[in-house]
Amino acid sequence: MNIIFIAINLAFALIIAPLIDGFERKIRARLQNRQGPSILQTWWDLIKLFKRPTIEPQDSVKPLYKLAPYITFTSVLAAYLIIPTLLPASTNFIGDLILVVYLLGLATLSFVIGAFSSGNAYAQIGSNRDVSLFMSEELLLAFIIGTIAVIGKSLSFGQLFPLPFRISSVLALLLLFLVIYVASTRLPFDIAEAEPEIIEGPLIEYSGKHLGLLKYFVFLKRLLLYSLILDFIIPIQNPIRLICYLIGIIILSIVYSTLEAYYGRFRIDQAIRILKRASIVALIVWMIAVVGW
Amino acid sequence: MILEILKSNNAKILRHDEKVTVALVPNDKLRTTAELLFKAGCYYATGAGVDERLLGVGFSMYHIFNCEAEGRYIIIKAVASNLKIPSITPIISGANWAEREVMDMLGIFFDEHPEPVRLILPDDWPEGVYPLRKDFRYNERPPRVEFEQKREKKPGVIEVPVGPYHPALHEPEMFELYVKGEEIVGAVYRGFHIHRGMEKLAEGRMTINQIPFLAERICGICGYTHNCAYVQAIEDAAKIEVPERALYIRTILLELERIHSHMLWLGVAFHLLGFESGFMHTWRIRETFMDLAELLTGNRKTYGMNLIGGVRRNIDENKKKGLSEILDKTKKEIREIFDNATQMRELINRMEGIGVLSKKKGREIGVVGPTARGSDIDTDVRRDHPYAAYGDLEFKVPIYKDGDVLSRFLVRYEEVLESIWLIEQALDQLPPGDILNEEYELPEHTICVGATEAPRGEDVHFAIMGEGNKVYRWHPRAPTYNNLPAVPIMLKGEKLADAPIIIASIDPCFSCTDHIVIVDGEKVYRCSLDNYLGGL
Amino acid sequence: MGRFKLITKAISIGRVTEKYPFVPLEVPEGFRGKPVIDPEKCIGCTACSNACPPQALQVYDDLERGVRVVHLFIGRCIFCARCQDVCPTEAIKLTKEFELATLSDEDLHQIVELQMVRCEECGKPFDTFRHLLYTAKELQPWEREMMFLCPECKAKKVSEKLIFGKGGGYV
Amino acid sequence: MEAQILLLPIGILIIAALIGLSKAKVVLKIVNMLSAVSSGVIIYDGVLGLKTTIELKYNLFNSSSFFAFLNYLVFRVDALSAFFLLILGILSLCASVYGIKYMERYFEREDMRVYTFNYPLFILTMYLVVICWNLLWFIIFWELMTLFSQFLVAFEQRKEKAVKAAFKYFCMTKAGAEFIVLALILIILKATNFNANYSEIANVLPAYLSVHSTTLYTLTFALLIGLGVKAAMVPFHSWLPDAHPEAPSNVSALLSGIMIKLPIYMMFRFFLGFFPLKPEIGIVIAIFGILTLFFSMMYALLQEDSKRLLAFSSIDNIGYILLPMGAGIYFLANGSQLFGGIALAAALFHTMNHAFFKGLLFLTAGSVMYETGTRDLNYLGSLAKKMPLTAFTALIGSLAIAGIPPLNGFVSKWMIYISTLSSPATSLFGIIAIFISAVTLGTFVKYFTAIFTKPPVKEIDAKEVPLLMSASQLLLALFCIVFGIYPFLPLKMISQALGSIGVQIHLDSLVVYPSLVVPKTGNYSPIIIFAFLLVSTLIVLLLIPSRGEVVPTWKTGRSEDLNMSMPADAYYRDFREVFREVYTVGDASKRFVQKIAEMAGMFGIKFEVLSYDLNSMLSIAMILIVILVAVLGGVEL
Repeated sequence: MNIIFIAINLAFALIIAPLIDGFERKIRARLQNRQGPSILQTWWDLIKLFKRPTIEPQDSVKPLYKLAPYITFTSVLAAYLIIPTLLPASTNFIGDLILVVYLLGLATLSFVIGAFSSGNAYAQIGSNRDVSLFMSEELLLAFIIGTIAVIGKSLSFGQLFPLPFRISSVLALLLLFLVIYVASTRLPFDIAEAEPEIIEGPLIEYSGKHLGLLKYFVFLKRLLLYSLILDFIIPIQNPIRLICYLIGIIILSIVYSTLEAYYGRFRIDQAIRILKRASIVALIVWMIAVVGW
Repeated sequence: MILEILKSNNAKILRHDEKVTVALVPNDKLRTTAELLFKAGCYYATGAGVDERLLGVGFSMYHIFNCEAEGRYIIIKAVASNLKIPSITPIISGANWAEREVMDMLGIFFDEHPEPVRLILPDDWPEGVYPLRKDFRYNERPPRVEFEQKREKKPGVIEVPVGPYHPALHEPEMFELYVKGEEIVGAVYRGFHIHRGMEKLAEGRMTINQIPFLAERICGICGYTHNCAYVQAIEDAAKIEVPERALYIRTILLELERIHSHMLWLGVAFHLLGFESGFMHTWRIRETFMDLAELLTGNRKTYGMNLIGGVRRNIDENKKKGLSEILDKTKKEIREIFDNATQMRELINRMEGIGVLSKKKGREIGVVGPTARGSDIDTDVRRDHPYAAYGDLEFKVPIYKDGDVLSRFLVRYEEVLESIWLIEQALDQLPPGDILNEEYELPEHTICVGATEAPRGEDVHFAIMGEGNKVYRWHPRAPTYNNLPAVPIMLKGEKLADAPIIIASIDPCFSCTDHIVIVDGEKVYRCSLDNYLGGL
Repeated sequence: MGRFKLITKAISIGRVTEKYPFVPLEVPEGFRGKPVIDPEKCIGCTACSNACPPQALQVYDDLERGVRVVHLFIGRCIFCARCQDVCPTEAIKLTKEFELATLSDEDLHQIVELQMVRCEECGKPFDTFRHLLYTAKELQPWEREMMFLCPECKAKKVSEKLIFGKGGGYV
Repeated sequence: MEAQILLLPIGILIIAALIGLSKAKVVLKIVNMLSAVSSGVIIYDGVLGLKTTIELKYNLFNSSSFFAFLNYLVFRVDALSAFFLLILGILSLCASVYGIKYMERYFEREDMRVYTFNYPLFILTMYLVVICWNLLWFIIFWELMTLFSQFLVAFEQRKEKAVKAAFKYFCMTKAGAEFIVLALILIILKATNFNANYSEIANVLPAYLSVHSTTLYTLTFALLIGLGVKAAMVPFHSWLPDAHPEAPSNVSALLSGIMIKLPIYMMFRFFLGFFPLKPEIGIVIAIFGILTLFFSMMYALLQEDSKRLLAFSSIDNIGYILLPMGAGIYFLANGSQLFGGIALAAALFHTMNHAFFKGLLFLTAGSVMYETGTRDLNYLGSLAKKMPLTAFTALIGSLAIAGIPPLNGFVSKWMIYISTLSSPATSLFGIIAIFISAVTLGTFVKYFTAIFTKPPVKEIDAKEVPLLMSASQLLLALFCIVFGIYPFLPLKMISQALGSIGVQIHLDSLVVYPSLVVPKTGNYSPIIIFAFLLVSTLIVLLLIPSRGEVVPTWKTGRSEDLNMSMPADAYYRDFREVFREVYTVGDASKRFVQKIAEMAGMFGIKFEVLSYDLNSMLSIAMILIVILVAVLGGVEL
């Protein structure tokens, strides 16, 4: 039963993730007085990329450079085994919150190692920024995990979903909202892939299929994080969970794309500073949770 | 005052009227003259070399100074004695590029030039072939020569190439940033990748009334002011009475062009700061101005309105009405957008205190336009050398003290509003009458100069009339030519993330700068700016 | 705060871009588009080719076929409309057409061939028929009779008349 | 009779040391091989010890002299010792095999006898420390271990840095040892009247200490410092970053991999075996653990020397071991058997894991030195093309130490988080641990990319290292992978080991095949994750195969070759800039110590001199002991 559910969830994610991006592009176009591409456009882009051949730069370390996109892609897929997206699959035998976080860590790691292997200056600078951002966002995330663990007295999703309604849990979810925003590499936090100065940073040398995989990875990651925050809110045994979930996804993507359209890009140090301040807030939230509110 | 200086250096005054002074200075006095002029507050506008052998003089160098105090241009002529002229770069570093350009193009050599290396010609250009000499035909192509690249890696830093093909610069130019982590510890500019041979073309093939259309294509954004500058130069030489109405129409179009150029830049700035929606808003408004230009001239961008002695199209009443209506509407909208946008802290943080250019440095290099006004240099050709109808219109010149990107941003924003105000005035006071005066005859061998305030700064067009309806020499100088040397100074010590906005902050217009000569192949010798950087 | 003002503004304005390639684009009166020569009106006076800055308009005589070719190459045209200004018969006009992208080079060329008049004496073609007619109006009667002579022959004839003319000729 | 097997390694190693006294070139091979063999025997002992307890008793001299309490030399291997024996065996096996080839690079430069004599003795003393069952003998072996290891640190005698580092190391650990001596004296004086046998102590001490709490705290204090110095616990760590990089790489592997784990072993013996469980002690240890891992890793981020970076990360891992140990003690003291058990299991598991991947990483760093002769991360680059095997093993090591699933590092870290985050009191520790593991990831991205992937400043000529070296690397990498995917085996050993010091972890409840499940708290199935990653990657590779042609790297249209190599000090500059407070605190403490030294200098005591002057060091230590004994005697009277 669970296996089927998980399979369905995976399929759902693989199909829907690019569509969500298309939807967000449409919304951003509306907010910028543009026609905007059709919602399917992201899918067409991906298909086109998957048709294209790939290239390998001379200075690159071939095996790492070629393998990295695949690992990145599959590691985020693995996270879908654990987080219930569409159907409430009970995953209490595969993994828990920690594992999800570390799988995303694996994704980031292989991503940057692939970029470093490409031997391009821009890629190195970009992935350097990526890791700096990852570390500082991990600090905030660690505090949130701690808070959630204190509130839910557990780390496995069976016990965590949904989070009991408390001041601390609300605050924790708000902070999680921020972390997810940062982690989903959008403006103003897409510093690693900043187009004007370092030309898509880590992605610079990737092309064709590799590029397609990495783009696909970003979309999947975003959907995963959406589902994570939604699972904390929607009760898992809720009969109308499915509807709530879909509506939640739409709302989240509207909010996020609006923010994305109307923020200027931060400099890396500004972004890290913001995350640091946020984690000080998170410390306070943790204290509140420990107090028991 | 100026005359005293010239006289004291026993210069021979060739021409002296209310706008221009031309003087022949003996080579031994050249430096002192230049120094005195610079001390007297004239900054170095540009320099042009001329092959005057057909006039029986030989090679000569013209240094053009802009004396804002007296509102006149001072042209110092120096004749090369067996191809040698003392260099004035040691005194005025602004003359560096001009002299090297002449060195490449005419083979005049400057004694004691700090870095006598190629600036414009590529490495694969043969030695001893000087394209701007009169015995070099305009459609001639010399064979390529082989050369080896001479450069060594810089240890301890990443050498980040920005350009020739880089999304942040929309034209092929080359900045080389030396980056440590995120900090830029040094920068080098290499330029002159695009060469269109306009000067040669104009001298060689075109008649005097065709050149305006060529001049308009010097720049892809602010072509019309080049057009005006050229036309004014000729009119100044031939003492042509341009009808009032024509002057007003020119003013309107010039300001229209300034608005669309600045709006374009502001949009690009937003884009470089990652604020796409701001970009969209700005360009949405800009579009209305493009339509206005189309309405008035029949073309969105290259207006093609000027002839010697006036303009080609009139502004009738309903055009006038439509114009003023649209202006009222857009003025409010511009205010709204920018007042709101400047409330967004993260944008301001990205511009405040970034890419600072001090007043002193600025003067030395001779930066012009918003770049100068952003760092507290009070210069504006429209006010200092009134042309077109600016004499009888009133406007204010925005000046900011900080010299950072933000102040340049604000200068441009205020200038947009000023320009709208100027257009409104010009429309009310638009005098009746004729728009084109075609009764004139052209003098021969008159040295003349025309200047306009382009959106990016001062355009200077230097010309010598030739026989018939041809020019003997025509040397345009785009503002970016003076502003570019400032960029590496601004870049030093900043974060890599800020590099694009800093480079863009002078509103660089590279192809305007590289108009000089027909060249095959892209490879261009590095023109290092170490002497500006005080050594990387 | 300003951010939300901008958002509301954007929403209130709505879409401004057009589905361009699928809907036609309006251009105002006096738009300077693709120039077109009216073969009926053209008299081959070469005024346009003299004025044209980029030499997009070139006029040359094909002597053995006895035609004058007015050749317009739009690939070079800068749409300055000088030709339109100088044309005495308004034969060349700038249309509103601006979508000039094409796959075949021919679409960018317009060639007008005008029959030339052969000189009665030497039989060498020297001017287009239309141009002759156009200029004929201003000619004096004594010139009319030798208007079908090429300039050289004309000069010869005049000098002959001046020297051997009976009744003092035209002096 | 199988008990005699315990003596076999001793014999072999002593022989090896004696052979090592000769100058011949071949000696090096022999010594290393002998040590390898003995390591094999040690492994065998360990396996044996896990099955049954082995014991050997010797009655050295039947006299009731002052040496009476040195009388009984008892060797005994219970499950805990066996566990550490296994680690020691595997690691020293790899190190020795590796050393056969690796040490050749020192031939003409150094006097090899320093190595060939001390190396076996170093392994021997570690072995003895683990197996001996008598506190006094333990002290003796302990000191000998320090002695031999410091000779190995000072192996390159010509390098002044090495010698200084060795002295610093020796003197600090020596001073630390005095505290252990003090603890020992207290125990045998007060509790067990001159009986230093572990079993005896284990019987008597808890009861005694639960009454005399002052002694308990004194002992805890003494042992924390004494063992902490050796384990390089912040703030007593300053010797390690100097000492470990200077030693030959296979020795550094042993130093970091196992030697600094022996204090952990003793802590387990003392705090869990001999002492009554007190929550406050646990918390104190945990706090030390947090300090250790936080500061050391933040400093590891700065390093530009590969082995120094690894040294700092060793300290960090000590923190990762101390933290769950303390937490476990806390939980047990509060009667939470489940989490206590998991935490302690995590501590032991991480001890093992760290031994493997840190040993592995030091070996890879050694291989890089062997080929290129440098440890400078600024200079190195793109060696993965030249040395694929080394690169692969280094990658595995880096992933493992960054705690990436499905490798072994993740399992122990996961257990740490599960246990610490389970209660509010310790959850802050867990939070910081999570953050630091992210920083670890950053650090090892730096380590790996700087050496193996980023383009070098100028071409480095290197080739793959000889088979023996890469073989030992591969073995360790294999352990990292296997114990990651199948952690149930080590967990079984660990549960036995803990059982031998009276801590029960209910393995059957923890291991619900194929996953580790902590009821109502957390769960992790390494096998499923690994299988999924493997299978799905293969599927994607089949669906979207990548084959492309080679093109020049894109330099925005430039043809010249630019310096595209990121200098090591450029990594994470902004991160370090924003988190500058951490470093200001660290440096402030350093400056504080220097201030003290200066003030002491006013009274004529020169610490700089002192710390390199053995006699005065020892004398001062002795004086310290006497004073402390007197004081404590007074306390108790």
